[in-house]
Amino acid sequence: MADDRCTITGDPIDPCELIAAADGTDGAALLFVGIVRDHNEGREVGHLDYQAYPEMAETVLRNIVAEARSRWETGAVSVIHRIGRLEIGEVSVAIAVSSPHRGDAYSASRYVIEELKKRVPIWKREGYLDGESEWLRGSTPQPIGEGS
Amino acid sequence: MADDRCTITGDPIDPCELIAAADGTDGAALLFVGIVRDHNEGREVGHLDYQAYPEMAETVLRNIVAEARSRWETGAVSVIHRIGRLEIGEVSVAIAVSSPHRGDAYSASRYVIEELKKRVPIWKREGYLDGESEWLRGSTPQPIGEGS
Amino acid sequence: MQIKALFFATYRDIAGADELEVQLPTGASVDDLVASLRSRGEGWQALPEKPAVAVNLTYSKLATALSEGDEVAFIPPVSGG
Amino acid sequence: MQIKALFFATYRDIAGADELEVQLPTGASVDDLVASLRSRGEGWQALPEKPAVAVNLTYSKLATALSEGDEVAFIPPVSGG
Repeated sequence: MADDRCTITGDPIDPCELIAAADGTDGAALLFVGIVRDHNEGREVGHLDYQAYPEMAETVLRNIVAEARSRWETGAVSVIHRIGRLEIGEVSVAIAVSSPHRGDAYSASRYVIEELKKRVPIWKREGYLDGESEWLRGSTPQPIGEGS
Repeated sequence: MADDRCTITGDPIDPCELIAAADGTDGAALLFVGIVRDHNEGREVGHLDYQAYPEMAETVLRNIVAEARSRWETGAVSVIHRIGRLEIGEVSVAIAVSSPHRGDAYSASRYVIEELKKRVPIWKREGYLDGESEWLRGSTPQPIGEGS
Repeated sequence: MQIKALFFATYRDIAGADELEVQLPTGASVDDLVASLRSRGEGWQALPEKPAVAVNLTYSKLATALSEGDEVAFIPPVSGG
Repeated sequence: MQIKALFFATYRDIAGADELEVQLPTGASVDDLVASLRSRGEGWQALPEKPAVAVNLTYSKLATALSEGDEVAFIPPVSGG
């Protein structure tokens, strides 16, 4: 089993650090990077505030990575999600997957980001340029799938 | 039209350099990295030699990127492929795609690597640990799709 | 028994606190905890009758029976990524 | 007319050179170029009768008519990535 890493952090994310984990065993590495956008649903965004339930977020991330591993052949999988205040252009999330097979790397990477958005207890409040701010309406997690 | 880049190079590739092109307009960036593996089809590989028809390879890469753009919404797309002698663990190819929509980033990235392997005039000779070397049997490109 | 209730994002705004210690009769379920909180007053009606919850870091059904010291997190719709 | 033929990978091994200048009658096609090369001797039989080719950087059919100065690249199965 490769050296997985699932982290919630208040520090800036360096996505390059994640890709460096790839080695000569796997032929493909895929890095997904989520970046704070300057707009959403027609409103101009000035910054974001992310809040998490950190202990649970890391646990759910580890579950998601384990599920991805059981479906596809992967080497190391690393997921980092930032919390706190983020400015436009900053990295909110980075997911690195290496694999002997590029198809598996794409599938596993996509699975992790989709499930992360559905299930990981993290919340985003958009701060708009007009001074207002609002928690985003997101996905309601279901008990099924978390083993209860 | 974003600032695309399609390059064949004899120099080592720094994949991080590519991902830095993403900005606050696009919410997702995806970086695919191909890495020289230490084995293939049951044989232990010591190094690879890549040869290209460079002018044409860059032209075909630009066609592929244009096709990806016409199918999916993408920001900047960068593709770098290395030629010459590569050791185990070195990066042979890197593809960076940014997009407002992560689904488009995954689809466009996958399209570029699959078409690259089918159509770009680059050849790989594996040098085995037993001292032998062999050009890999690859894909035969078809005139259709290149506009002739 | 004593239960620790955690609140995040919009639910934190409703609760006016990150966490609350709540006394419940032995054998109470998450449903009972929700009812107990919603009965605290006007503002608490904004907490859904059937919110997503995690008991001790795991998403759980509202029928889940609670034990002394359990940590119940109220999870508004998530929006990470 | 004079045509520049380029060879890569396994085809370079067959040709024994990166490129060759080939004289062909006006109006000759890529097919004629292939036939002309294959008639050069024993070793050239290893060049397929219907190889993939690119004329002036574009993958082209074997029936393509050539013009003075055209660059015809013989493209063995590719294996980039």
